[in-house]
Amino acid sequence: MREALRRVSLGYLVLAATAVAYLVVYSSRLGRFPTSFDYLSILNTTLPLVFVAIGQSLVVLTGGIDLSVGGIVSLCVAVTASTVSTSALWLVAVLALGAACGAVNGLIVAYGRIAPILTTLATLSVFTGLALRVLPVPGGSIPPQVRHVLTNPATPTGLIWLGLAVAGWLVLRRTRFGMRVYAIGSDEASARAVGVPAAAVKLKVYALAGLCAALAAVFYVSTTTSGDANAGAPFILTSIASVVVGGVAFTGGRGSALGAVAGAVALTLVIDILFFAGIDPLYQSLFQGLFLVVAVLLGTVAALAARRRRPA
Amino acid sequence: MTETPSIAPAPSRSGSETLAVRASGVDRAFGGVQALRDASFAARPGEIHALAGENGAGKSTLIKVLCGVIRADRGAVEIFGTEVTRVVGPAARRRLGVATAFQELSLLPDLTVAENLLLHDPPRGRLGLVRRGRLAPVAREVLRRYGVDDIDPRAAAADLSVAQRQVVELVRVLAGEPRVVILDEPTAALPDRQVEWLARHMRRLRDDGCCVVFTSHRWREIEALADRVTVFRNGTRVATRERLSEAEAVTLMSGRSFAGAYPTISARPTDESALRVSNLSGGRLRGVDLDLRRGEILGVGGLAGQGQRDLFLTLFGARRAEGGTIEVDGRAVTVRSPKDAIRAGVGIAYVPEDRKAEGLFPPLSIRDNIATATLSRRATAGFVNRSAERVAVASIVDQLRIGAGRSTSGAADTLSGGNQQKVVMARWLLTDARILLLFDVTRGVDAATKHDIYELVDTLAARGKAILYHSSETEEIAHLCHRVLVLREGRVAAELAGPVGDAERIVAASIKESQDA
Amino acid sequence: MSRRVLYALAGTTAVLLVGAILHPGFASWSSLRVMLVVASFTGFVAAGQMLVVLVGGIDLSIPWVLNGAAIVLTTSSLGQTSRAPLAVVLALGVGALVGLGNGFGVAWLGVPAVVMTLGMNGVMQGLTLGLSKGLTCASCGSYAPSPLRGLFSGAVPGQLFLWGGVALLMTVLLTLTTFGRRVYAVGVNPRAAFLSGVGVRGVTVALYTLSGVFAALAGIALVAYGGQPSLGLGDPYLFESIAAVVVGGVSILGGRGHYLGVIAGSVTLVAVTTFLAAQRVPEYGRLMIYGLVILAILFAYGREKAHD
Amino acid sequence: SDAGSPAATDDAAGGGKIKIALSNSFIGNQWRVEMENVYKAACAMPPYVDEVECSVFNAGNDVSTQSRQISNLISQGVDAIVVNAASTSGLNGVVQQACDRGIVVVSFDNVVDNTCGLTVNTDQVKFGQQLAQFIVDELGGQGNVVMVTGVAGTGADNDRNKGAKEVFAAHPGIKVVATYTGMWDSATAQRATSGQLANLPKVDGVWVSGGTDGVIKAFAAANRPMPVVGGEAENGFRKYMAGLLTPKVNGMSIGQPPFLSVISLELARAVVKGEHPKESVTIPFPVATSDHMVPGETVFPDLPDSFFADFTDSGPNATVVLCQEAATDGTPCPGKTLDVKLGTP
Ligand SMILES: Nc1ncnc2c1ncn2[C@@H]1O[C@H](COP(=O)(O)OP(=O)(O)OP(=O)(O)O)[C@@H](O)[C@H]1O
Ligand SMILES: Nc1ncnc2c1ncn2[C@@H]1O[C@H](COP(=O)(O)OP(=O)(O)OP(=O)(O)O)[C@@H](O)[C@H]1O
Ligand SMILES: O[C@@H]1[C@@H](O)[C@H](O)OC[C@H]1O
Ligand SMILES: [Mg+2]
Ligand SMILES: [Mg+2]
Repeated sequence: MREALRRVSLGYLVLAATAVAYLVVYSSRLGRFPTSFDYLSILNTTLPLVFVAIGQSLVVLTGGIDLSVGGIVSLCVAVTASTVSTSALWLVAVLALGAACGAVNGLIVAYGRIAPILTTLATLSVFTGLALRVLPVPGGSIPPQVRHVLTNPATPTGLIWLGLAVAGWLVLRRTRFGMRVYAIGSDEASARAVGVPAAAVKLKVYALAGLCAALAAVFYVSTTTSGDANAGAPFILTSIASVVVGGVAFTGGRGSALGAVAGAVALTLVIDILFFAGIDPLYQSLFQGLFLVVAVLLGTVAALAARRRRPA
Repeated sequence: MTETPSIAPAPSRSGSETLAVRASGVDRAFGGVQALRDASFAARPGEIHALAGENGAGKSTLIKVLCGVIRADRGAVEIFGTEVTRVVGPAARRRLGVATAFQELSLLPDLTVAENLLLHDPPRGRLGLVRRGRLAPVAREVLRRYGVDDIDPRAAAADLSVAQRQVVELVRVLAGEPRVVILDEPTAALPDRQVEWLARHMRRLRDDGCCVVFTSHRWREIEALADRVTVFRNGTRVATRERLSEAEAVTLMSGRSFAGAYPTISARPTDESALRVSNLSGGRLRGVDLDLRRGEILGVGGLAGQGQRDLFLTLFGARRAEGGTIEVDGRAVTVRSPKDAIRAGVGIAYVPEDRKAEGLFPPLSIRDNIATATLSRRATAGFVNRSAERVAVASIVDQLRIGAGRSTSGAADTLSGGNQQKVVMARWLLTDARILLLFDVTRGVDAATKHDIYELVDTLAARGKAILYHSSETEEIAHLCHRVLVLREGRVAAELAGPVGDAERIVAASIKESQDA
Repeated sequence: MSRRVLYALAGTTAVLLVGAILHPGFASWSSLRVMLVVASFTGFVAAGQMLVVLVGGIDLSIPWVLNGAAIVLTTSSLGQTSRAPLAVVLALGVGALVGLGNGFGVAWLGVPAVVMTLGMNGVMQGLTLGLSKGLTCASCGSYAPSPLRGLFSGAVPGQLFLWGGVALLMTVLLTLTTFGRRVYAVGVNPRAAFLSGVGVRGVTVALYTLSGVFAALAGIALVAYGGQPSLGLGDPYLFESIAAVVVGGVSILGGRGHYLGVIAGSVTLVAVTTFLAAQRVPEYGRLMIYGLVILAILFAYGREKAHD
Repeated sequence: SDAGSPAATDDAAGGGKIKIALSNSFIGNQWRVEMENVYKAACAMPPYVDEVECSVFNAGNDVSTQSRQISNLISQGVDAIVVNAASTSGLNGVVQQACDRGIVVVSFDNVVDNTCGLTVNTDQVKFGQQLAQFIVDELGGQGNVVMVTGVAGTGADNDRNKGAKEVFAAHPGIKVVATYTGMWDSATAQRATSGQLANLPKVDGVWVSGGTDGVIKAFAAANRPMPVVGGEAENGFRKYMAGLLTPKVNGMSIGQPPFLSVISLELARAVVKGEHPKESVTIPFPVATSDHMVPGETVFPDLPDSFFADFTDSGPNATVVLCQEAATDGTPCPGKTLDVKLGTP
């Protein structure tokens, strides 16, 4: 657990470092500090990724991976944008849809015993197909009232949602379910043997990941004001990257969703740093790739050092 | 350690008609392997019931069926009269008061000791949320109740020693106030001191009316603890007795009989030094000197965790030495990796105790498993010479009597634990190494196989091999070794001339403060 | 031959049969030939993917290694026959180098494969775009060198022979050599393999290197096929290679699988896509059915051992 | 100046220059390369070299990246942003914020839905219609047609497909036997076509949104009779039309001009300077047919096949005239002052 703490704090460290770099580059470039506009727009554009990353981190904590988040986001974006209604019930329906998609993954992984990466590779295709069916051509809209509540570009309502997401995780972590998530990720066979209902827990985890993807979709539509059936695709790899930068171990059992949130924000900041640093945009992915590897390398080195200190 | 040849009297409470666990007519097959065949078993509340049998007799399989990890193909299982044959999942059994410690440890490595102990019933506050701050204090209290307060409840399970892990695992099982406790080879990884500790708690549970079922390959423990013994052979129960002598038991289990538990060692050490180590350090080692001669069986004893494992791994190149020198046949060598150690010029082999983690390739064939360390010896330009391989493997399989005539192209994970251990042994014998590092190789091995291994060790030594031998059963070291080095805090604290014969002497040397070699 | 390979082959046969019944001419040679050629690209990439999957790894850098190699090929050959050999060697070299980097990161630095190769994909994308300034080929004529173009003509195109060669190589390497034995040992239990004297790191590095080479080979073949590279050329091959590997019966957990199965997997995937297109199933339906077919195949033989 | 790096000079040196940034969604094909090249070339030529401080950004076809880049441009205080969008809808939010801050937003080629900005484009629906109509006419209203579409989800793709489908639907004798995407890329289009072809009946006409030369090569490789082709302005396609490559193809080629970026630059500049009203611009698209092939003007025998042949307008009423180097290398045309005619609104 101490090591887990160290790993998580590494996610925060990466965030802190990128934040400082952002401030330095920004202010030396523009001769002033970022304004509320910058903070708000960072917040609002990152929110969707933050949510997907939280869901992804839950799955990774159990030792799995969810490639289908891209498809679920696309589907929920399509549904959100093509339904015009301001009733809260409609939003709830979208969230339920996301959770249902996730539950399908969970059923196949937990009860069908098909490896997560394969299951979600297949369902990614299915969900994306559904999204295209719902919204063949980009468009649709979101009622301004809804937008106002979710990602008002003028006031930091986004902060409230971010706060709720963090609080949600903290509560989850303090449930028996939360402990079981870690138990399964640590060693599924053992967890099963000591009586952890692994299948049921995994089902819930995938459903939660679907729910998070749906939340992301709603925020996505809210920031872009309309929908696109391909909207989810970029989230697959970026959510994995966030989780990784956030210090969640790919073998499961170690890390935290908060780390993933930090990772998501850090990744967004990297885009901004490169922008203001005047890096040729053609080279951008080079630096993003390096950032990923270096961040994780630091984590590995820290873990290695920790293991050195540990008696054999 | 009692020497009484008979089993303790049956519990007085046996008047009650209810059985705690009952299995009847159970069949269970894995692929083509019939692990249980019309097996039956029953244990009462308030008794300690031992399950004995050779490797592969079906003990673990029966236990898994009893506690719901796997389902029986046929037959019935009852817990306190409730039929649970079709109910799968340890979770459901837990609700009936059944707690199990499996042969393969099942602690969750990334969780803390506290989380492991309190996984099912963590301290909770308002709203039913887990009070994470209370986890460690509550766990500490539990550990204290079982007299093991030297274990830090905040440590990750992965950071504990094997013995500590086994202890935590047992505490987890015992502390749940179960009505039935099932322990599959609980003492295999425990040092003697903790065996005593466990025995105490098993008896206490029994006296509280709990039903305790356990398996062991150490007859001494069965004798000392069990109220009744059930013997399994080939997946079937052959007897349940209150009294059973070791000789009788061995005959029941294997159909063979032995003159004694330990063979007389016929090998004689030569004067030729095979392996000379001076001032070796690294990990827990703080400057170890030793001189192992050809034909010698040199025991390494001491309390658990005094650097024995590090010594073996370092000599084998699997762990980096921080200082000191190693000479093989009088020539200084550097062993940076197992590959270096195996190399013909060096010729060191290491047989690990933990076959699951360090030895076996479960889904690969028995042949592949055995051939792995010597691949390039039977290859031309990188291509495996298959017929040579078959021949080599066949002879070693015969020699060690592995798998009762099963085809060597079958997967290794279909073998029983003891046979798996032999597969790993076979791999190393095939290297024809002149120095064998045997690290607790009889752990979890049945009496007959153990006997085979002892004889094998003797034969190898007689053929001029130099053998460094460690066992968690001190008695083994006392009987088999020409000389015994006792490690304490990473140093050789004592050297005893062998055969020591009496394990107590080694134990004494392990604890004594000022005795130098 | 392992059971999973047989299943994979049966799967391919089934798809082709269904196709031939519902769509006459689907299994004709002319149609098969095209499917095989298209499948061969996946087959190349999947060969590399399979190797790393065998040791429990994954290679997410395939898209831009492939793309980078394709661009190196075009820019260094300039469409001239005389420069073709050099260009091919350079392109394969780039693949090997990047793979080596992946392997080094995974085996020596202990970076998880997902991260290392994902990062490497970004690095390659940035380098490719940046160094070529976005130009797929600044000053070259339009063609891939003509000997390469020749790979795709003839009743049985040379490309298929090349694929056959790759298949032979993979099979021999994995089943007959000590290297192959070590690969499976590492895939099943790296610690035990290490203690058995297997150079685990060396093997791992070798496998990632090979994966890079195979991705580059696919890039070369694609340039030869289309006559020119394009940016994003490799994008479809990431998930496709993973799908081909598992549809081919390779265990994603490592240690089990044969290349013959992967060939079957590649052909199955292409046959499904082609069939759906031939039936004029709309895009959304194609995506959904493709996913469902993969699921069905996984249910048939891609399940993990029961927990009991 | 290196147009590839943003804000090449800082405020002090930039003096009175206005800042205009190009935000491009992706640089995945030759057209985009040329489009950026001519933009960079224009920025290095008078009058822009003296008046405008240019910068260029690519977003890797990722909407959120493009959105972040535009946000940062807003922070940076640019005067105008020229956009080729990754999604017609995905940038609406951030474009609105730019408009709210008085920044001139001009989207071109793949335009943005949000009406607060201006657009520069050819009539994309008509683009699709006209190619389709050509095919229908050549086939006498009878035959099997294949549609090869562009990058899904973008404005240009939607509109062109819409136009084409209308026309084909209006002619009952025309049967669309296959529709698939060629991603506006020759290599991709060729691979996709090869894959489909074996299972297609006789194909009489092909409608291509981009990557036309690839489609033709696939037909040639499969030894299929060459259909009538309506496609984009790839040099390779033109070579077939001109008979420089065999078989000679009967076709119509409509080019989406890469210099839309330059026109957008001019519109942005003029609006910022108050020289032009805030109004969108539609320009005619250049059309070429097989009987009208002029080497050096509509077809370039020495340039690659994927090169877009209509990098410049021509004729007396040309909107803008650019040289070949501008398109291939992004270097300014020697000794020239650019004159972009926005037309009289
Ligand atoms: N998962 C499995 N797959 C195939 N065969 C198995 C499996 N588990 C056990 N077996 C086989 O079933 C038989 C009984 O094994 P079991 O583990 O019950 O023996 P055991 O009595 O516990 O032996 P040991 O004393 O070595 O632990 C053996 O032949 C073993 O090879
Ligand atoms: N960087 C590399 N690139 C390609 N192949 C490699 C690389 N490193 C190792 N190999 C190959 O991987 C295999 C295993 O490597 P390893 O170092 O374990 O061989 P080895 O154990 O020395 O072989 P042997 O037992 O025959 O001496 C060898 O076949 C070797 O040729
Ligand atoms: O308009 C299209 C453009 O967006 C694309 O990049 O290349 C082909 C053109 O037809
Ligand atoms: Mg057992
Ligand atoms: Mg060697």
